[in-house]
Amino acid sequence: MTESELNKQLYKKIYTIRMAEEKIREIYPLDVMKTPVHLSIGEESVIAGVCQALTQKDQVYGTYRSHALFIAKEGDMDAFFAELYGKHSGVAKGKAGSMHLSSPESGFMASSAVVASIIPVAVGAAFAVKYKREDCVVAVFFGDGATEEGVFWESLNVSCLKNLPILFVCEDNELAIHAHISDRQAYTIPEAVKPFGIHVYSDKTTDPSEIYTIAQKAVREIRKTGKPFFLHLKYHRYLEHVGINEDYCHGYRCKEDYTEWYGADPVKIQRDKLLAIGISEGEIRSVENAADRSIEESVQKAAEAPFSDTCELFEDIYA
Amino acid sequence: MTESELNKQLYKKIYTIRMAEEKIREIYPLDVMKTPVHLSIGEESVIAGVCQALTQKDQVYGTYRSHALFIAKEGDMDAFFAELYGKHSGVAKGKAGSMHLSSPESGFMASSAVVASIIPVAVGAAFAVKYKREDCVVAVFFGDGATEEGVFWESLNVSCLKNLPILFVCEDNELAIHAHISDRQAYTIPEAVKPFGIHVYSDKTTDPSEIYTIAQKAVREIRKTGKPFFLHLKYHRYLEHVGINEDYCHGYRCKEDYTEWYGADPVKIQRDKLLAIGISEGEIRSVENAADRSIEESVQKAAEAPFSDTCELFEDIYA
Amino acid sequence: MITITYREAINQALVQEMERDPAVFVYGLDVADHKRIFGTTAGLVEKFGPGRCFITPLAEDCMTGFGLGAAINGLRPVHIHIRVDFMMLAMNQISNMLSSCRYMSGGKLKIPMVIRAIIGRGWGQACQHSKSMHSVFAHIPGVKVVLPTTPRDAKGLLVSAIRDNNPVIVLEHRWLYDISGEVPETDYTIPIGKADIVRKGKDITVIAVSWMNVEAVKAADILQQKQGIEVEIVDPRTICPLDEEAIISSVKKTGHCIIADYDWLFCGFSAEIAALVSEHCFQEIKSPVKRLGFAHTPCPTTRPLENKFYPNAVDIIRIIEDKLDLAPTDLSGEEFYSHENKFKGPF
Amino acid sequence: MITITYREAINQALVQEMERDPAVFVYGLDVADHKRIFGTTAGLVEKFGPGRCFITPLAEDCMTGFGLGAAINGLRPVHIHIRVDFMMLAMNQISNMLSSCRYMSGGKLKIPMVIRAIIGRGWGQACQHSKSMHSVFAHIPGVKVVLPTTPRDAKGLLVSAIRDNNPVIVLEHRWLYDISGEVPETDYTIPIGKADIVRKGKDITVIAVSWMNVEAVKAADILQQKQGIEVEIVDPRTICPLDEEAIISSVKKTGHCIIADYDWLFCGFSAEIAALVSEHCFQEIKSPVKRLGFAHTPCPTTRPLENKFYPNAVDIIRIIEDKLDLAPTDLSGEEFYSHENKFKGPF
Ligand SMILES: Cc1ncc(C[n+]2csc(CCOP(=O)(O)OP(=O)(O)O)c2C)c(N)n1
Ligand SMILES: Cc1ncc(C[n+]2csc(CCOP(=O)(O)OP(=O)(O)O)c2C)c(N)n1
Ligand SMILES: [Mg+2]
Ligand SMILES: [Mg+2]
Repeated sequence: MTESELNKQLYKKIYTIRMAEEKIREIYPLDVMKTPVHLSIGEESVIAGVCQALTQKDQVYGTYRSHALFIAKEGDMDAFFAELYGKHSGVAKGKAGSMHLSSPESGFMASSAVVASIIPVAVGAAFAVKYKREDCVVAVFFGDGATEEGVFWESLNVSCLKNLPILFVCEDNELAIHAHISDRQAYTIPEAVKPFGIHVYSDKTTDPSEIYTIAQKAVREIRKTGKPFFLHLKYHRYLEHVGINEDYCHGYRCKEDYTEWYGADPVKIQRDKLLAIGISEGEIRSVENAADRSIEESVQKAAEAPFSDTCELFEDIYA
Repeated sequence: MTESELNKQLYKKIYTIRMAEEKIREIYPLDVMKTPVHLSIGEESVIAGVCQALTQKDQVYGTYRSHALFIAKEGDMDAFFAELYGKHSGVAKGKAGSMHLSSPESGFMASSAVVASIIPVAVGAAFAVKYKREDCVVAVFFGDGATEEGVFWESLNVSCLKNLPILFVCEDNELAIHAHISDRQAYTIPEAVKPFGIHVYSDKTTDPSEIYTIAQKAVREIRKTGKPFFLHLKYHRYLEHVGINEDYCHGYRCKEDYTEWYGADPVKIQRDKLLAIGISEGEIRSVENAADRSIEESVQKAAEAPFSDTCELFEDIYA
Repeated sequence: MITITYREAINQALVQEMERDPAVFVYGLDVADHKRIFGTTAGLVEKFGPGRCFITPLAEDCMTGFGLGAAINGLRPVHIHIRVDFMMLAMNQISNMLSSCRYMSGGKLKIPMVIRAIIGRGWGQACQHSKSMHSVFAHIPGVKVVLPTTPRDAKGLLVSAIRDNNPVIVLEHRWLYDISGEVPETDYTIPIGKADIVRKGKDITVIAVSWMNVEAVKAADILQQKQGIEVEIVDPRTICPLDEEAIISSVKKTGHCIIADYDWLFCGFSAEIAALVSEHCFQEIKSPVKRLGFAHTPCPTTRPLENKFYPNAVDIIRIIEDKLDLAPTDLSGEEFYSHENKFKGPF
Repeated sequence: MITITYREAINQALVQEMERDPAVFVYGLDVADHKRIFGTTAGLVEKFGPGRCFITPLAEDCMTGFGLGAAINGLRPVHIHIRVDFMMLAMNQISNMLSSCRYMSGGKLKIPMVIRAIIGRGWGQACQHSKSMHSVFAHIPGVKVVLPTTPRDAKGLLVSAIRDNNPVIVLEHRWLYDISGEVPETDYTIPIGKADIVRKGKDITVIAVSWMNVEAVKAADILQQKQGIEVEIVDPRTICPLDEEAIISSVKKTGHCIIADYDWLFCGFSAEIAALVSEHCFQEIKSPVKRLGFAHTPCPTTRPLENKFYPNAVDIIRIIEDKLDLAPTDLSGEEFYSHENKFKGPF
């Protein structure tokens, strides 16, 4: 892929995520999306950069905060919005909502809203991939808070011990809901995972192509060695933990942080990058317009789609 | 305490533990102790050395393998044997058996037979001690296998984060039942705990006075700084995991290891030490005889003591 | 008497007990942030300092054992979970440790620990934020399980729980937080193990758990007005220990029993009630105990399915009609509780 | 037919299914050491290699999620716990993940995972190695729960469990391992969800779970000989899904029902049976369903108390006498099952 193609793809991902989230912020007050939303605004580069380094066959696993992941792994946008609307055409017929998104067709296998609980599932998936000698990698996304749960350490040990092809992606926003990392962790994440014998890379860039480059190296390393890799990537959560609002007013963190991070906002950075590498404003606009349109159409369809029939409640429990 | 007094006390502890365990090995085939026993033979120096550095008020918490801990913390020997016999005069009226020994009177608060599950309890105890501004330290004993459980890492984090007066004592015999540590751990224990900001000391000596010295330093450090300390101490489990027999014949480990460790057997080492510092054979014998007698008497009493009445089943559930 | 919300009642109980006894402390995720567990821990950190009200790392398993360790050392920990589902991470500590630590000590240790957790329905919470789990906790000997419904009970039972020398799990339905009710101005307790006859009636007994009391009262009101039926509602309030006597004597009187539980049915508290009643009211009971509770599925997100997942007042009315051979009640014009307006997301 | 032990039956099922389907693998603590989970995993590592039969770190929570991840990727994991109590560490994965992962995927994912665990009584095992917990697992929609009693059922049900596309928890009583019985020589399965009428009788129905079938058969033998009473014994074999029909029709026939469970009673499977029977046999039943199970206490170590904690054949006899108004049966000279001789410690 050419550099320009790559950067355009990255921009498309980041822009789509941002605009989808902004769309949700717009619609949410109408009370038609009856599902708690944990938005990805601010986080786009991490997700887009890492997913760009994955193939479609590569699997990803996520948390309740997985809108970005769904989009970056190229899940179906119609099914995405329909799920948020709780409609039958949603990825899980409205059963999953925002917190349990998945898109197995595109490699986004599952997500969980119990912190850290998806991590061992991803480890098992990596085991399966190895067992079946499939040429694919598993990436699992989780927050800084997830590293406090015991199962994180168990999973780290198991994947290192068994040399599994898994990419741990710790998205460190220094917050668990409203609690700052310094009030929760006696360790620093990259230092603490190293003794398990895992490759670790830590960064705080918001430049998606930098993250892509890092992730690509990590994924190559995993494919080559069959061993796990740990990415520790920082970002700033622009909005409240759950919901659509800013919440700097509550004093648990300061707006200055936002201003600083916003200086290197993923969307801005990548847009500037496109311009810098000679992509015209017009071409950028056409990427943006396509994304806008696709979001608009998906939202329309979702709004008009029917709910599942109530007998659907009793389906999908057992196979 | 004089060096000679100290060493005599250490020997008394070690010798009593060894002889109590040997007594159990002798009695066990009679099928009068209907409780699974995880013997401490080989482990004596670790327990005796650490407990010697604790005061009576200091608390200890243990596992199913806690005969040594009970004795070293100077629990009542009559109640100890009575508990193994399942008698009403046992520490817990026979309810606890070997796997749930305790002696709150002497500071051995509780033990658990679910691996690692006692660790957070000890952390909470250390919190209570600090909360009540009591001048005491909490020590928690666990095996190498326990460090694989998530709750171990959670507990490590919490105690370091909150600066609690706790001594972690990891008794590393390189085995969890029959599984070697190299098949279970991608990390080395002392290296992996360091990033939590805890003082760590690792050793493989079987010399109880060396362990005492180490432990004393650790306990002093805890008292001074109010922060946790981690002791990683190796020993060789002479017998099978549970039960009274040797089991080198099963091939999961080799007898040569035993021979090597037995060369520095805790009892021998400490006995030789006593002789070396000028304590007479006669004096040593009198320590030994006293211990032998005490064991013999306790066993006698236990054998003759009555069982709890069956209505005792329904007591002690709620306070 | 003063009128306060359930939320305030919980908060008052915590403040009062922390003032009374310096051994009481409160901890858990979110207890000291600006939201304060929906306001229930408001003011604690300001009043008692971060030593007695503090947040923790995300480590439910450890923090439960931590409470046990503190409790056997004479403290009175109150551990809080914003969702009962997260207590599943602590099931080992609950079922293997908390429940049996006293027994294994031969009665030497006491475990005055409280675990508060929010249960049930929020707002599109899906399968991992929607459970109740009182049946599972109550199954295990050695813990007590309490589900207060009114502000008065919430305060009185939480105070009892804190003063109890055993592990007590207190489960609070999210929707109850906004309910107001009268509470004595003076220090009082509600005993653990005593049911409340929420409403007296002669025709049928409804045993209702937690939020289902609100639904049952609504159903009873309608049936009274439209069918002249007198429903007796019994709120057990504490599941374990259970006030069997209150339940049995009500059913002996009415001859019919519905258990409106707020949990899955299979091997649940509703089964326990059915077993209890059919054993002790064998002669008196005129129809089989009818059980109402969650659908036997994980909880879905979308509103139409969620509405079907949870039982409600209409379900109770229909069952009563069926049991008493009534013609269908005209429900037109009736307004049922709906969080559509009162309770907007996201949590 | 060949005669083999329960232990061998389990082993045969594992070998057979691993041979048949390369997607099946077996893992857990102790599965590949020289003791091989009391022999049930014997030969697997030799035959199928360490890639398909392997031990793990001590990490029950992780290793359960691990199985889920492998299962949704088309493998058929069999996770083994030498004690069901250790599964409490994995309750989050069981109740929040395994049970609902398919549902949350809208039916796209399948979870063909088996969890085998040893339950109940060993030998002075005390409170943390003595549970059964089938009631708790069965309470959660989305998992299946199986408790085979005979070698034939052990093999046939384990094969079914492995081939099932859902999470199946298979609970095996330690004392059953040495029991011998006939097993078909050819490939066969026992369906999950089908009860077994262990013994036909007209006077009273005993629903017996796992080991309690052994006790119930003993009780029935004695009552037949000494009192001429015909006891019908129904082994549900699978708790969830439950063969309600078999239970209901037996009780309709006999008019009396005892549930001899191997768990605590409160909010347990015994309550479910009592509820079921009293609902569906309301007309036919002549006496209340009687429940038998663990004492409502943690399990003590010492033998006299342990003997009282667990229910047995004598308890069943006494209840039947009571229900059928019989004079006390003379039990002198009767030999009851005792592990005093057969089963020596330490485990
Ligand atoms: C086991 C568990 N405990 C508590 C919660 C409540 N909770 C939801 S999100 C969250 C914070 C998680 O922080 P982090 O892992 O850093 O992810 P982030 O939200 O920052 O992306 C918490 C505590 C939960 N969902 N699961
Ligand atoms: C949570 C849990 N898993 C498994 C077991 C079974 N088990 C008993 S002891 C043991 C080995 C523990 O090894 P380690 O911690 O090193 O202690 P050691 O026996 O060597 O003293 C295991 C796996 C258990 N008791 N608890
Ligand atoms: Mg975070
Ligand atoms: Mg060990």
